[in-house]
Amino acid sequence: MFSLASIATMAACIFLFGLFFSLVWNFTSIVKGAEEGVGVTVFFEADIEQAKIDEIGDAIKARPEVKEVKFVSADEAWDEFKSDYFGNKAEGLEEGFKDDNPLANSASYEVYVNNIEDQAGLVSYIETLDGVRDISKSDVAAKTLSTVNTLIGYVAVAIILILLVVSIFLISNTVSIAISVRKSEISIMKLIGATDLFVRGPFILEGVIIGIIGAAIPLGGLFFVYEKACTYILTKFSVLASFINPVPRGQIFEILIPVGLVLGVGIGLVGSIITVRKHLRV
Amino acid sequence: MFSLASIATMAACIFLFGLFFSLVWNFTSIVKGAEEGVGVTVFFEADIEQAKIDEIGDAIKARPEVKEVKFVSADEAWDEFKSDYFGNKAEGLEEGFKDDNPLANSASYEVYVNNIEDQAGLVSYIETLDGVRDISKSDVAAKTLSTVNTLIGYVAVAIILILLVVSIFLISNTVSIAISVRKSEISIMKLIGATDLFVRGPFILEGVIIGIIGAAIPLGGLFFVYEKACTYILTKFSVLASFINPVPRGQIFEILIPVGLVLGVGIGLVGSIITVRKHLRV
Amino acid sequence: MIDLDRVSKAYAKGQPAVDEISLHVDKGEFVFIVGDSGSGKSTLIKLLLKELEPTSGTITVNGQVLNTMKRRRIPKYRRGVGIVFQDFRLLKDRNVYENVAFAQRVIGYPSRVIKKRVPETLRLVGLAEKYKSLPKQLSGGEQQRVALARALVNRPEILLADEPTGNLDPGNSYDIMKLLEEINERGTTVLVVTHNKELVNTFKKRVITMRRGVIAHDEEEGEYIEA
Amino acid sequence: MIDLDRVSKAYAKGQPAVDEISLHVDKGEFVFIVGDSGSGKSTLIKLLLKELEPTSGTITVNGQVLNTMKRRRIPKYRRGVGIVFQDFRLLKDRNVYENVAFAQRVIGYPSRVIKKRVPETLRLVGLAEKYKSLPKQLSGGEQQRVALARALVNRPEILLADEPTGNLDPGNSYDIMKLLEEINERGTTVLVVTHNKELVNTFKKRVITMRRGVIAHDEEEGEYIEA
Ligand SMILES: Nc1ncnc2c1ncn2[C@@H]1O[C@H](COP(=O)(O)OP(=O)(O)OP(=O)(O)O)[C@@H](O)[C@H]1O
Ligand SMILES: Nc1ncnc2c1ncn2[C@@H]1O[C@H](COP(=O)(O)OP(=O)(O)OP(=O)(O)O)[C@@H](O)[C@H]1O
Ligand SMILES: [Mg+2]
Ligand SMILES: [Mg+2]
Repeated sequence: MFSLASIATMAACIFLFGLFFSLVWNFTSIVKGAEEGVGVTVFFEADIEQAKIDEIGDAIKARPEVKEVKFVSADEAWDEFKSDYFGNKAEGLEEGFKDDNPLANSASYEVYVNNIEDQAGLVSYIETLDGVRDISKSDVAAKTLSTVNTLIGYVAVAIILILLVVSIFLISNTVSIAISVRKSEISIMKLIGATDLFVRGPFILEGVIIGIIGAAIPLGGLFFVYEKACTYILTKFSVLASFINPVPRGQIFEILIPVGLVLGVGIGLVGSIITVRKHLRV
Repeated sequence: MFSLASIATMAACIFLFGLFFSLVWNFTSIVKGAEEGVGVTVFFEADIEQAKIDEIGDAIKARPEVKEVKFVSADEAWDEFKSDYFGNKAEGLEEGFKDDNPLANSASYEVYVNNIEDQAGLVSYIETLDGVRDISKSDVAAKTLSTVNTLIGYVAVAIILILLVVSIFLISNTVSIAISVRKSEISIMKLIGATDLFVRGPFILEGVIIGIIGAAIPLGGLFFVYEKACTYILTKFSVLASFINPVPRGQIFEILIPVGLVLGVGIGLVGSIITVRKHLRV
Repeated sequence: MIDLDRVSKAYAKGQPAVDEISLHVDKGEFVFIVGDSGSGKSTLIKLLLKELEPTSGTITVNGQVLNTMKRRRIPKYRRGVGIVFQDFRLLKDRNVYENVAFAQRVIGYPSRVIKKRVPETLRLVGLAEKYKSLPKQLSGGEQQRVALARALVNRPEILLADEPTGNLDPGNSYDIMKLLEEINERGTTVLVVTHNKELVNTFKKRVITMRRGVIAHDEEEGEYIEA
Repeated sequence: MIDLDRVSKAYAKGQPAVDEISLHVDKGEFVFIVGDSGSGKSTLIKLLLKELEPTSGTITVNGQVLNTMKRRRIPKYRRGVGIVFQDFRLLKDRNVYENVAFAQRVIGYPSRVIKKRVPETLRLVGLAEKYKSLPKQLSGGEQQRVALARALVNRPEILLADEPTGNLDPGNSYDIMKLLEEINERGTTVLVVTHNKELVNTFKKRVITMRRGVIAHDEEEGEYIEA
């Protein structure tokens, strides 16, 4: 009865822990993805030759922090601008320009970095390159994203820590009630001549078993639900499919399962050792 | 000892509940804010008179779902475009256009709705207005945001519900251990001739007190920490100050405090009634 | 007062603990119940308190049939019965005074009465000074006397005492039995389960001897009969 | 074997439960300890088991001074002592067999020995058939006999029995006391706390009479002396 309660508490806590662990990880990965979409645009000096452009491209590609370099011709730039700015209702506007591309001089490289924090350094480097007229980067976007990223990191760590502390607190609370119920049993054993070790043994074993069962149930549950939930969200909210890319199950549970089990067993073990010790002084 | 454990469990659960309640609310409010920033742009027919433009503006403003209507002149449109698209490094580009604003024909209204879901309806209405050449709306942005909004709503409700269920489960678990420890006391009372009511009384009172204390502690704690946390985040991540606008403390706790107290007292009450009843059959 | 009609109680398959016992006790009687360990004496007492339900047979106390008594009428019935359990069953977290007072609070006596009756009764069993102690701070015999005080404090119509002197020295035992006799003389029907041969033989009351769940002997002014 | 030198035990301020007792018991002796309820008999037994620490004075058992005994040596010491508690203290969640076997497992007896010794001992106290019952399924006297079986199963050097027949009928009580005498004759030092005047007078052993924490009488082949 009391072990059951301990297992239930353990399971509930590890379930919450696992749930938020997966949520936070996915969330971080979405922000990370958004972050990678923010690049800088490199414009060239007027009347530059294609060879020179290629040379600049190669120099940029050689940098380790660069993830991707994309060449955008002047025509592409104009098309992109039109659809970005006027949606697909730009016909009226187009008449005003006809064969007169206002961005004629605006072929460019779009450069994406692996890590938004490296962007500033890369920009200073590109500025030194010959033939580069200008670099446009969305300072605000980059800075905002980098901040959001940090903030989410903080909040994530805070949530996980709070959940951890609360879980440990709740579980040891339950284990300690469960064992204090057996206080008189423990004292009888000791008075019959049992050593601390002999008394502690079964309780420790019980703690470990409670830990394993109490961790296995929620972890198993989450494991089976995770993929289902991802699929459900992606089909139900198909618009999001482009920028929500769920972290693969294997990747999350590779970490979550050992962490959960160690947590469960650790708390069960420490909880029972500490609480039994309290009652052993007979 | 056992009441203490119940209070602690109660406090821990209501703390988690309150924490996520505030987090989710703030999050929803941020998304809501972003959503409100997505508007539609209304372009006019060529050579339209200012009086006609004002008339259209009034017609749009008269709609109940409209939150804000902003007139953007052709010059403003061009300036905005430049800074949007090229950042503040647009000097080189400007030379190509000089006094030749490519958006000369593009004065417009930017219309913002209260509720992103009403946007489609509004667009159909505006299209019927005389003198409107075209309406550009960011379908993708609107749809994405609306979906994100729904998704977050779902996730928020799911999290709150899960926390609620887990809390109730954990607390009743603890209360039930605490009371079953007194099983023999209860049976003695009954054998001496105590009525169910007489036995139950003190336990119910205890349940209520556990509920009140167990709810008051975390709610009080969150109440004091909330403003501090908001200020901390806004100063530490000042870049975000523009689009993170924390929900005022009063607004959250107006709901959180009664809900928390009712939860605490309710669970304490129901928990003790149910568990005592189990042991009353003597 | 007390009527048992072919009452049996079997905890499990096989030999029942109480086996088709028929018994009549008049109002105001004093009855010793004796018998070997495990012969069903405590089971009988528990049946009379409606702590246990008989497997078969009818138990009538004070004109009320226990078998069919409504659940909500049980507390009222038990209040008219003073009981001393073989294992005392004191409330662990209340002191001596509160343990005895509890029996009165249950009935709803005003605290004025409680304040007078409880110390009075504690004095009767020789525990006036220990009123503040918790049960675990008492010796075995002291606990037993608290249990007795709790049974007596309400001046019940029926007193069921299961081995009330098992942990008491002969002097104390005699005093307690004398006390029970006095209470009996004031009108209370008393049933005492005991192993104390000397006391049974001294007091010369009705003696019911149980053996393996049945009544082997039932004698007025009887003696302790060994198996 | 057992030596007490001016041993006192006070639970609280005021009159100590055991008051400067000096006492010597030889190896192989059989001692009855009698006295009024609350006179300190159980406290004395608990001191000998090192369940309680004396407030002052020295207790020496088998050459070992209990006062200064290291914590980790206590289990070993207790294994040499068979104990029957006044309130039995059986393990609630284990059946009769396991309760008795527990005392052997503690010492690490091989299960071959346990399987032989436990039923043997249960037969000795007349509980061979009840080996599967849980304590709460036993009568008071049956529980007491389980407690006794647990104390005897290891054939201890010293047996401390606190009121081992309080819940037993005279016949059973006599048999149990006879059993203790036999065990004593095989070399075990036996201390029995009892209120059973008849048995004490029948067995004619050394009788220590306690009164309010002190030894009032200590006589070889003594009689039960009432206060
Ligand atoms: N809860 C129970 N479950 C199963 N068997 C029980 C239970 N309680 C008692 N018994 C059995 O019923 C029989 C009678 O028990 P009871 O307690 O009535 O005996 P008793 O006459 O009071 O004995 P004692 O003098 O030792 O107290 C015993 O053999 C006992 O083992
Ligand atoms: N844990 C305790 N705390 C305080 N006082 C105690 C405690 N245990 C016993 N006492 C007191 O010490 C005195 C001696 O108790 P003890 O149990 O030794 O008596 P005893 O001789 O065994 O009596 P009995 O025959 O009734 O079992 C009693 O007055 C008792 O109230
Ligand atoms: Mg009995
Ligand atoms: Mg005692």
